[in-house]
Amino acid sequence: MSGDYTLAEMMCVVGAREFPKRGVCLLGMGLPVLSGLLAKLMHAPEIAICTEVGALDYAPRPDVVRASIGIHDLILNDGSAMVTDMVDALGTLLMGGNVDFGVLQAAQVDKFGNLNTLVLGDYRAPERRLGGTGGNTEIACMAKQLITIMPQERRRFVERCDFITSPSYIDGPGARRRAGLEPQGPNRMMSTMGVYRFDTPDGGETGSCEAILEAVFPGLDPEIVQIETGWTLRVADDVRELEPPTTEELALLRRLDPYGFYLVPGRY
Amino acid sequence: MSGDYTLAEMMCVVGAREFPKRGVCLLGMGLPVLSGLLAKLMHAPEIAICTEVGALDYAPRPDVVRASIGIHDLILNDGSAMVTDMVDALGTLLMGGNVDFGVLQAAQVDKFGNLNTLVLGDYRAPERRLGGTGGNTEIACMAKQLITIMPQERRRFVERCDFITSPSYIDGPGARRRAGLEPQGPNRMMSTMGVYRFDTPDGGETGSCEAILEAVFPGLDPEIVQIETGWTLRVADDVRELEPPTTEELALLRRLDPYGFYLVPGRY
Amino acid sequence: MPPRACLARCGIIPAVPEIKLMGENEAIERFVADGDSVYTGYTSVAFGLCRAIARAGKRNLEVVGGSVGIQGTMLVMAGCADRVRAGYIASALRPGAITAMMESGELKYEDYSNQAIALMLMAGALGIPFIPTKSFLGTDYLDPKNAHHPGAYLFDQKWREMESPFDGQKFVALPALKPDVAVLHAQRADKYGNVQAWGHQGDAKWAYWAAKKPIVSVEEIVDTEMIRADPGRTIVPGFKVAAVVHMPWGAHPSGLTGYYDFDYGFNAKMGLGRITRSKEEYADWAAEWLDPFPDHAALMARYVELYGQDTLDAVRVDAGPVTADGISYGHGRNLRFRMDP
Amino acid sequence: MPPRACLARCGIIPAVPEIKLMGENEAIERFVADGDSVYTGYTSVAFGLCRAIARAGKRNLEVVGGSVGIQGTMLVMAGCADRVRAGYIASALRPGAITAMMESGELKYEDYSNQAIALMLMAGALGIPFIPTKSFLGTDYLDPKNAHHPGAYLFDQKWREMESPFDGQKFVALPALKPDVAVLHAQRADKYGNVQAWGHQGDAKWAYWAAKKPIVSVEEIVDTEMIRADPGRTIVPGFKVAAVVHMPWGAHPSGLTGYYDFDYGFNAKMGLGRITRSKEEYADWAAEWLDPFPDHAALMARYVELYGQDTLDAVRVDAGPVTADGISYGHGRNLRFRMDP
Repeated sequence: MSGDYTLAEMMCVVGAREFPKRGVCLLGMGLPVLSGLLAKLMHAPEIAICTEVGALDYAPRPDVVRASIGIHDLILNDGSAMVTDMVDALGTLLMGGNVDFGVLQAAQVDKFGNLNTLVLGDYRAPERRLGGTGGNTEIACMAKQLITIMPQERRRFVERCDFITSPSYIDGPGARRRAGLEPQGPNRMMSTMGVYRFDTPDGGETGSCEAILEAVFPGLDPEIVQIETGWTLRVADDVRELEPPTTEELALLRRLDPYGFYLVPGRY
Repeated sequence: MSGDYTLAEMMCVVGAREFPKRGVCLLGMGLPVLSGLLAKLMHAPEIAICTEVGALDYAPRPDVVRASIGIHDLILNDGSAMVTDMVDALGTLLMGGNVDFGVLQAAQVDKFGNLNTLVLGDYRAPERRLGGTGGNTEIACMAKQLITIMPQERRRFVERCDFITSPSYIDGPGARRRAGLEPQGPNRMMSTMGVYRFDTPDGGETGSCEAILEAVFPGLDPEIVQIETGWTLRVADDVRELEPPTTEELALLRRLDPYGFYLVPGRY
Repeated sequence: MPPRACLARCGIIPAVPEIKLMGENEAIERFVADGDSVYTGYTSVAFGLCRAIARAGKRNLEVVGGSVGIQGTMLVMAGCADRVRAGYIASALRPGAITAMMESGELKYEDYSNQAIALMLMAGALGIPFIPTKSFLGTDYLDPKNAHHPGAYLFDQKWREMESPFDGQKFVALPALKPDVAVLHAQRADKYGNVQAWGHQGDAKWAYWAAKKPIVSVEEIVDTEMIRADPGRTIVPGFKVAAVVHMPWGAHPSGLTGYYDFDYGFNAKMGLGRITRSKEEYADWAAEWLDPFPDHAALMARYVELYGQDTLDAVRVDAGPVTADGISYGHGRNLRFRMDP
Repeated sequence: MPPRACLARCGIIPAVPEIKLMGENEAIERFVADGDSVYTGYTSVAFGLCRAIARAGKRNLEVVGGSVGIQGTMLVMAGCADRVRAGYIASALRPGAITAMMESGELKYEDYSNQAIALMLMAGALGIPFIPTKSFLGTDYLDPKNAHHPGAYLFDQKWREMESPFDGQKFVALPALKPDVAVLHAQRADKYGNVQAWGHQGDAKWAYWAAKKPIVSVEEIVDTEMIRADPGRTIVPGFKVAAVVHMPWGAHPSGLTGYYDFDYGFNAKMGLGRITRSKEEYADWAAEWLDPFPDHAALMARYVELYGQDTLDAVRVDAGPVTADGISYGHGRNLRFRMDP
């Protein structure tokens, strides 16, 4: 246990704990990098961390001074097993079927787990333009599992993304296959309120494919989570309460983000 | 002048002399390697010699012990400006439009300069199977100019190749474009009897596109060349006689082939 | 790092001997034309060359790249570029002049993804008309109603949904992309333009080859012997390069593997954020950090004048925690065709 | 070559820690199944691994590769392989058992070109259904009557002529190729299977990634620190590799950049030509140079016994005429977000 921590810190810690314990992962921009490094250093040393810019199987030294800032940080060249380019990282690696899970953040997510990184409002008359999808689209289309880490706010957790840049279960069962994509899962989502799984036993072929709240932050009532969710939230019968960050988790997390690049006070 | 030399030696020397003096070239297997290195070391130091296996801009040292044996000789890694792979050498380089001329040898050539490296007789009932095209097809399809170096014998110089593996002007004017290929030329051919150009002013768009004998080996009557040609040979009005190899050319050529790998006594 | 003695001793025959080395302003003047499409990326950041383009006052450029860094959007703010073809525009992450121009239709744009641009550059480099991918399947990018948007300029030449002739698999055909120009920054080159680069490359490798006129700034100009002693590090041969420019700190305030890190401190001080926040702030920034300098060296001199050499040296990689060992490309000299028992 | 002190000092967290290092016979037994397609090429020649396949008596294999060296046709002569998909078959250059088997239909084959196979492997590695090319346009390969020939087994899955959806350009669609197995030989790896290779690679790079089970023999097993000190030399990461085998001289009598040259003298002595000249000569050759040896080391020991260590050492690359300098992948340690004036 830990004393004071922010919800964003808790989210990163939970994300790290819930990482698969093995496999090849591609970390997208933003919080996935921070959470992924915490996972690698504490909970899941056997994962192979890769980035789309070309660092494959990045192994930070125990005395690593900080998490990489952005996916193109030069620090990623130091200690990786292979350093190459994007056609390899998102091509031979991801498109070739070698990525066990992708970890992404976005501006919006919907109840089927789809992401939006491009535009708020109608694409043809945008309310607000965003940076763009980067490698998000490929990772969502082609990683075997998709893990999402993003702050929970009602404007971000929407019934249907304004624009799906990065498909998870699209509009429900069978949609991935109809679109020409492979099944995917089990997918997970970590927010600043809890942890979600998706209601499908077979990667989107059957089941409702909707997000199900399976765990909440310490002391949080699922009804509060509903307030920050833009669709009628499904809650697992056996919804559990998450353990708060340990002192060790928090210390390492803060050491990895010494400049508050990821966890800007007050942003989330 | 030089005393004794074989026709194959003369062919390599002529080939080297007739090389373009600048540009990026891809050397195919066999005599093109030997002739190309002689050109690089004596007549055309500014050409950039590349091979399909991945050596780009190979610059042999003046004290080079021998020509590379095969296109995959490790000696090519030593002194090249870039060493990479086939997708680069035949892809980004050749397919990307960066090869000024390719230099090839084959089992058969026909009057339009097409080559055959695959099979003698009908492909469906082969009289004799050969090794295969290797990179020959790509070089013929996509190099801006094509230079052919091969011994002249009636069974090799045929009206129409038994099987076109490597297209030059295919079946005459306009054929390259109809097939989906770019125009190509001016193409040249060196044999153990003389030097040929092709009757087209614009890379195969117009003209007859047939081979024209423009120079013969010392003392050789064009009528003799006809005997070793399987089609009715066209001879330039101003057909010239080639100079025999110089002592220096012959000495270097022989130094490059110390084991008689290329110029096996009695083979040609 | 001197070339190895053995190579210097042997000497080599010069290769394609055209000297590609020239000054940054000459390179931009000769090889960038109004209306060109110009690749600039997120790695191999050629900040100095982009400043030279801005100074030269080129017009109607298209900026292309998987992720376009702030050096690319600087070209928009400078009035040089009016179109962006990218997967990610760093400057559009937060509201500002760039997002406003995109929303209003003042800036034309076509959205792809990082890998889409990388694959399109690869197709361009390979001389093939298009390349298939599963990117964009299941997304709203392919919704036909989105083909006409405020920034559109490619329409039906942007991509096509198709099926594989072999097994009916759905895929998206992405057209080949061949930028007129690519501006890139790398570790070293010889004067003939043989460029060596290391560290993750993003989509840069294919941009070197896809572009008609690659312009490359490098930290060091080295003897061709050094290049040829380790040809596996070469990312593009000189005959493919339009110009090579000797420009120490040419990526700065971005970083370069093995030479210097991102200069975050200077970023903040110089106010890179000002470039795209508003047109007014851009004008202030340009008056301070672009217009006064005839070349990149003058800008770096100003940095040292303001903040001191020590401040600059602090982002330099010295011995570095990781140094790669040398390897041998050698071959023996005594090949035998026969063998006595 | 010891790992650099700095890296050893810092230490790193082990990556995917599965040990991929095993003996050649175990690797073949575990990862090559009857009926598999097996890539073997013309560079990165895994002669030792191919011998291990022959010894293991695998059956109904398909040999694939741009150019297939004699180690591939050895698998045909050994009765292991009954199909060849290639651009060039070295052993068919001159008449012999291989050409006779092709002419008679005993050996199935599909003719491509070197680059076609390289592109097909690339498409396989990239997970795309096919790749377009202009190869074969204007040739007799595409003549429909040639689709049915004595060796045919791919028919309409071999290739397709198509037109680009963007501009109507003609091209040939080549289907993705994903061999079950690739056997390759390289310079070094760590025990986790992170493989480093240098020198021209032919189509090997894409075979590492296209194959479901790459099996790699290497001259040296080195500490993972050495690999990670120069990750730009890595050609495939360990998590993609099925097995790595420590096999000095594993390419012999073929060569390996920086280690040893083609052993032409031994080629002649060992009579590699006998392998494909006739079935009888193959049997003699196998009795002499394949069957007696439980592994590659035993064969090399026999070489030394017959011809002496000096003879073997004579093809070794010593200092080599060319040695590449080390470079730095380092980064600084003092990144600052703020900068005092």
